Amino acid sequence: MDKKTGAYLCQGCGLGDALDIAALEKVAKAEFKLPVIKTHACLCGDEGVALIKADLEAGAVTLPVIGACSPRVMTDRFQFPNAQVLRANLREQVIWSHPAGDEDTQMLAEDMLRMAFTQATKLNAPTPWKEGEFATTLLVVGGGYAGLTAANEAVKAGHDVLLVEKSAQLGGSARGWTKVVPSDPPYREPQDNPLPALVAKVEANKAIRVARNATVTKTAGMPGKFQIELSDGSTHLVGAIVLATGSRPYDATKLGHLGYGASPDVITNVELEIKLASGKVTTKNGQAPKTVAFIQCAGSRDPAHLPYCSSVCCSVSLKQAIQLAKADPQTMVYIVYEEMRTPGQAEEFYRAAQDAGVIFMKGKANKVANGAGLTVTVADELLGQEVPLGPLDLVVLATGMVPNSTDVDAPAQEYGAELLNPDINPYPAADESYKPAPIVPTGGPILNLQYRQGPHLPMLADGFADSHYICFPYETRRTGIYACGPVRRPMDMAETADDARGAVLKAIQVIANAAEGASVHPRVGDLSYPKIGLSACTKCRRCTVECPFGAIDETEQDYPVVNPTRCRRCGTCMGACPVRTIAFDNYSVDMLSSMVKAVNIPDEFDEKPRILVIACENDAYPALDMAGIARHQYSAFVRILPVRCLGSMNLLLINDALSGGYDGVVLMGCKPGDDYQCHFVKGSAMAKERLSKIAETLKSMQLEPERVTMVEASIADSARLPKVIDELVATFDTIGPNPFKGL
Amino acid sequence: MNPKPQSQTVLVVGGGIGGISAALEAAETGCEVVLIEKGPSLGGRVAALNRYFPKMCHPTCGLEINFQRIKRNPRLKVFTMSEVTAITGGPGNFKATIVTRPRYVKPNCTACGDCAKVATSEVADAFNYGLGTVKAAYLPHAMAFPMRYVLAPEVAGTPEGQSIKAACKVGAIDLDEQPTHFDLSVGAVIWATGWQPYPATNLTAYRYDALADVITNVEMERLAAHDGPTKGQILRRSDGTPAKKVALIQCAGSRDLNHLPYCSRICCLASMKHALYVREQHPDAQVDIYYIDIRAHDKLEAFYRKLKADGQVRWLKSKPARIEPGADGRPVVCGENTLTREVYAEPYDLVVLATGMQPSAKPPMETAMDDYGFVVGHEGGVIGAGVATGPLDVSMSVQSATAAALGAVQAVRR
Amino acid sequence: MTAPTPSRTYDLSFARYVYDHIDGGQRLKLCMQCGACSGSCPIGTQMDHGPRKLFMMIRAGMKEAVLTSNTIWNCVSCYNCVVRCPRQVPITYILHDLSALAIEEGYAEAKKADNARFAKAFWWSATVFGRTDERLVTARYYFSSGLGEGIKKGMANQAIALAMVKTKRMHLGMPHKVKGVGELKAIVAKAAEIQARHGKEG
Amino acid sequence: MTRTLTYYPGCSSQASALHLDRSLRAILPVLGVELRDIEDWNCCGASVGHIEGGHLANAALSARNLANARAQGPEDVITPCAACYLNTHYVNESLRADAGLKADLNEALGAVGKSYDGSLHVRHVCEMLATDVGLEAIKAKVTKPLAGLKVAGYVGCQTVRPFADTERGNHFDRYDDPSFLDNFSRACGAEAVPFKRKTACCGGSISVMSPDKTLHLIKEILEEAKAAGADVISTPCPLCQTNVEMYQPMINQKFGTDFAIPVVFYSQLMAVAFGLDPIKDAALGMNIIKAPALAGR
Repeated sequence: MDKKTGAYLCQGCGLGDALDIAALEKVAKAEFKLPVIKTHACLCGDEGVALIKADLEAGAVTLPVIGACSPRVMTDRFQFPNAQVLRANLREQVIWSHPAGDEDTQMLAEDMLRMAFTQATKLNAPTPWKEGEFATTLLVVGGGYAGLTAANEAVKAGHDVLLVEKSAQLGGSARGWTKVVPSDPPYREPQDNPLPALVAKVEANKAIRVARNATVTKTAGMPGKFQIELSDGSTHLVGAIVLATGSRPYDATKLGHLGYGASPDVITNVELEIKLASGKVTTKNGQAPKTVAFIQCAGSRDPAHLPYCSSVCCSVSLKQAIQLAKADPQTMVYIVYEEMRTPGQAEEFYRAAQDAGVIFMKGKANKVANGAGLTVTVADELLGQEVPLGPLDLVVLATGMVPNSTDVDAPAQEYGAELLNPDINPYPAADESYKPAPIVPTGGPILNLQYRQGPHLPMLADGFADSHYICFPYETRRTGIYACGPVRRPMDMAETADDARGAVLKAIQVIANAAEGASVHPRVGDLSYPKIGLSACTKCRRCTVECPFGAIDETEQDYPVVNPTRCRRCGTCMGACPVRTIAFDNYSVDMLSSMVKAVNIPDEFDEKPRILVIACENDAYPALDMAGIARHQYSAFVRILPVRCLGSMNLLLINDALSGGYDGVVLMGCKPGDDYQCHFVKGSAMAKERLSKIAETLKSMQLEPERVTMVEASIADSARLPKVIDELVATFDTIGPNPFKGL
Repeated sequence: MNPKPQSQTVLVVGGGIGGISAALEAAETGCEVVLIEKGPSLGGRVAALNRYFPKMCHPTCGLEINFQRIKRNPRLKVFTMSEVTAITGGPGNFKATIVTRPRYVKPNCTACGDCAKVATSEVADAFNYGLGTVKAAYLPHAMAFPMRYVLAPEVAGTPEGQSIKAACKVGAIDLDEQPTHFDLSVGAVIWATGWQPYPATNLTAYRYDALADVITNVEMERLAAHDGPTKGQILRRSDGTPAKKVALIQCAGSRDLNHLPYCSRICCLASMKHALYVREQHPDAQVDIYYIDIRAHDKLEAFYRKLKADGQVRWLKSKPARIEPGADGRPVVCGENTLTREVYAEPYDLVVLATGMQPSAKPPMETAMDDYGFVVGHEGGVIGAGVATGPLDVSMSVQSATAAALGAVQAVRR
Repeated sequence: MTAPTPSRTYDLSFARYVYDHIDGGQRLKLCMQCGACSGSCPIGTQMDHGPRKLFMMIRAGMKEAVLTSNTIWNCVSCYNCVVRCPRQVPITYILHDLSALAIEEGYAEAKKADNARFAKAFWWSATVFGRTDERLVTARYYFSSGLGEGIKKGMANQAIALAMVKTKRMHLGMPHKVKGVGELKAIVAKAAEIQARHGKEG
Repeated sequence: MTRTLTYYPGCSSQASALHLDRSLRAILPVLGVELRDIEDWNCCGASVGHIEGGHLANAALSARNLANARAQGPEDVITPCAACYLNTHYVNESLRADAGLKADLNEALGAVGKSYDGSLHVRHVCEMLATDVGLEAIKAKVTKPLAGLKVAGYVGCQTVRPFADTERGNHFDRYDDPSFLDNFSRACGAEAVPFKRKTACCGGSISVMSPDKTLHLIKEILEEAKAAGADVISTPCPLCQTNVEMYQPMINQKFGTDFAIPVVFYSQLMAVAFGLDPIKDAALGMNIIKAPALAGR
């Protein structure tokens, strides 16, 4: 059925009074010759909606273009079964931001419609990618508490599981522990280790296939179609992957300054856990220790070792101290700490340890000496003096945790651009006292991803495979692969169990969406995906390198190949392509460029400059909407073009704008670099990068570089952006009109 | 083997970041979801936050994305102004009774604002924790979802109500709206009712009610917000002058057997964020942070280091004993610095009490809870999510909510 | 028995004695050193350590320093600290009992303390007459630090004494006495004996 | 309706706080409360008894009072003195909570054939007035409203802080900002001026033994009362009344101030408001600093 675009112009919310609607109709009729053009006093009302519905059902219209309020509102009202809808934002971004009945306001409204009508001509309904079979099995890597929980929970949700454990038996770090930190009220007593029961459950479950002494040697494919090869040679097809490789204790041999190695009676909290499990804690002379000191932050929160806080050490020491104190009330147990970290209900556990008679000393343990018994020299901040604590029978170092985001036993490999975020350094340059060396994980990749962008799952600067987003903790730069447990963030067992459930949910979610050819977060349900016209492709590799999610691989002939279910539909590839040969059914450089060109450019004598604002639709665009809601006014010379992400901004768009006579181009996007806020990881960073290269082009066009600029915009800038826009308009005015006008 | 569930629908109670996340994750995994929110718009506590630690990004950014996800998802239905008054049954087969309070504004509201133009009386601005007032016909805030006005009950039956009704060109005002009840049959219930700030008035020694320049951490968020009562300027409540010497008092209620026995987890980091707000506004500003233990877990330690590098931020290991009005009316913080043994009495322009979180609602059915009122476990009952299960930061709340979504999926799928 | 004297810092024998023998001592374990007590004390500035640090010193086994500290003698019994303590430690009672312990262990500083001398005079009146005779107690206290000191103090407070007499608020002549003084003495003696017995039991 | 309660006057009632005792014995019958003194009551040990006597011997003092009170009947024991209240209440409650202590004290009492079962409830006169009698009943008895009299309600620290590890171990009014005293003033028709140092400390017995350490505390209390424009300071506590009143000349001398603020008991205010005899019943003659604003009515 051929496309029939209809124009529906609303007169409500003051649109009828502020704008010359008849003139708007004329644009639709005279310039675009639309078959159906209708106006209504309140389009979003039942009557207005019915009007559009009727035309759709009668087949008079296939694609309604609604000139009314922002596409961010009334979405439910303007939703029609299997019909796409386009919106021209005449309310928030025209009459609420510009004077009513004004010539420039009217011109803006007309251009808004021109852009929308033009977009309509380029818009095609996306056909989802659903080639071949989609797998529903989950691969869980790591047979510790996180992995076991994940496997068990996935089965409860109706999915089969392939559980891969590197060692000979299941259980991981917590195997053999008798008691763990309490997670149940009243949070005062160490609890029984839930692990044994869980291991039994998993081993008994037919839906879980366990591969012991196994590692993943190859991970190819994409969500719904991951091809897995294990070290035992077996191959498997899985839909999604949960990475639950946990953590390992920080290497205590690096803690010589705390006496490790000086005496067998200086041990780590992990070594003490083993002694506790054996039911008999003794020192080298076979006696039960009468005096024990725990040293907190052994390695953690130390720039020379681990810059971060390992989170669980305080609670673990409390648990071990309580166990020792309960075993023999005469034992003198000390915990040397700098900050006691028992967040939430765990505060009760702190009190329980105090009740048990454990003594807490705030201060740094400066050295551990081994003479007649051990002596820990503590800079006791509360007594205000240096205290020699001793003689001690046992010193326990609360060593922190290191994430198993790599396989320490595997040979190191070229990491790939995405392994670390070299641009992200959470530690302030100003702090001379605290300069941690960047953590470069040793060992090789765990999943051995057969991706153009390298074999690793990307991780943060501290080595944890965590999300960089606060509101989206399971965000990942490798679609379909979700980390959980201590490999993601230092966490205790209770939180790990919760985290494993969360990761499983995301895994079964991506499986469901992949099978539908639909995108996952943040453009959930988007059925479009990038198609590459190889005939025009120059094999420049920009798309394969710049994709924030590593969705595009390369063939032997170096042609790009898209893995659709890895794709998150940001369009960064399309923005990167120098020959605009990458396009989505409903989003392309051609479409954006045509919309840019659709705007009427008055000649220079009219003194009506035109400025193109390319705005990120996640932050800048809503901010401009809110400026309208607050009735902040700004120049009516701007023409706002929303994009999925600034990453999809192709330089050719800027060329087209300038050669088309725009006097200036402004990019509005999210904060790049440290604490980047781009929801496609590096879209705005890429845009910035590309912009740095445009000076040349401009020179060749004899244009001033100031005509193109980038503005960092957050969603909270509704008051600021109008000012910024007016300032820029003034600047462009001083530069003077674009010589290409009217050519 | 459990009996087949009678309903595949998931009910999520609470429209804050926890509830929104749980509802979306379940809906995007294929479940029919009903999301119930007590207030007029979604977003809960985070909508009223200025920025998030440690990235200092704006919560509305994530909310915008979540709202887009909701708008796109036909499986997710949202009911605002609504509360769950009763729940019976068990997993696979719950019955829930929901009451919707009148909003006096129908769904055909276009948010044009004509009603607010004619409204004459003002009511306390709930979104700004009562720091200001709004017209009796108001939009909860600029980012409100749904983007729909509310009429204050106070004016519903008055002549003013009539004139407001008359001003609405689309006839969206219904002054006769009554509370409505409806029952839902659902397969799983996710309880994500979140938290409320511990009442600072209970901390009598800190004189919150008597001293204008003693405020709470949630109020600080509004003072710093661009759309707050002071347009983002951190000003003294007493005389509207900029606050350049600020005290941030930790554990105002938390870790205190006389108030909240548990640690509220987020206050230390929220206060560091507040220190940044102040420091960004005035290069000469001085911020003092009073604490017992600084609790910056995992990578958040980096945020702590960032603040430590600022010489204008002082760290005092001390739980202030009391706050007294100074001769010049400024609040004077009194206590003992436990590291120097000095007994201090320090005057400030502004004192911010880091009041903790307490659970805001109890499920209307037999539910396993701890002594503090947090939901624990979910065998056979509602599934706790977010801060309803304990004091959590935003990331951990979403993590907990995603886990809860799996619980719901399991319940309706089996 | 007397409280053990630790040989080294953070030997817990003294702390444990305090936990077990001091009124409210068990609760002392919960102190998290927040400083709310020392900050609440009306005359905290006049204390050498203040309750918060004193409690840390107890843990550190600094018996001598604790029992010779003026902190235990300067408590005005206002309970501000107890009201504010986030761990509900009965600080006032603990300080009271520590001062009693200091006397019991015969510390010279303890004997010299105003409070101790006042208490001596007070206890004398309370047990000899069964009632507090303010005039006699004050007089005895004044002179407990020697004749000269007593006269000086007396003079300093002459005006006050006069005013009290004028308003009939100073009882002159024979002190009020309970009828059953003998019985009271017997009860108090028995109690002291029981306390001593507990001391031995440890 | 009249109720009879067991009364523990405390040692100060026979000297420094004679006027508290006298005015109470005048107003309580008017409010329908008959007092029966504890037979042959003795000193409670105040805030220093434990020092010389030791913990248990000091507690034994209260134990004897309680034993005598119980022998008289099961009625609640009320006392007007903060120290008597804290000690007697604390011993009573500790003994109820701690079987060991109960045994010890009964062993001590046993030496003279006495015993105490812990069945009594020890309360402060003010608690009884505020909760049992009630403000309405007090208002009802006012014949000479203290109109125009500005009263600073100085509660003192101990009266609202009867700590003990039992359900009764809590306070009958707010720790930091109690309201009962201002309510009493208002009930009498007087104006309760805003007064922040309601529960500030007067130095207690330290003020008696070494005023040099604590005079500044009393000064702060007086300063604020003055700033608040109070005609009189009202207090329920014998030691507070004495310290804040008798040290004013010494304070003026030391700090060059000129305080002369009358310090009276709430019971004296009530006596006047009830139209009783200012001298015989209200015992206003016993205040060192006279209160014409009160006596002149």
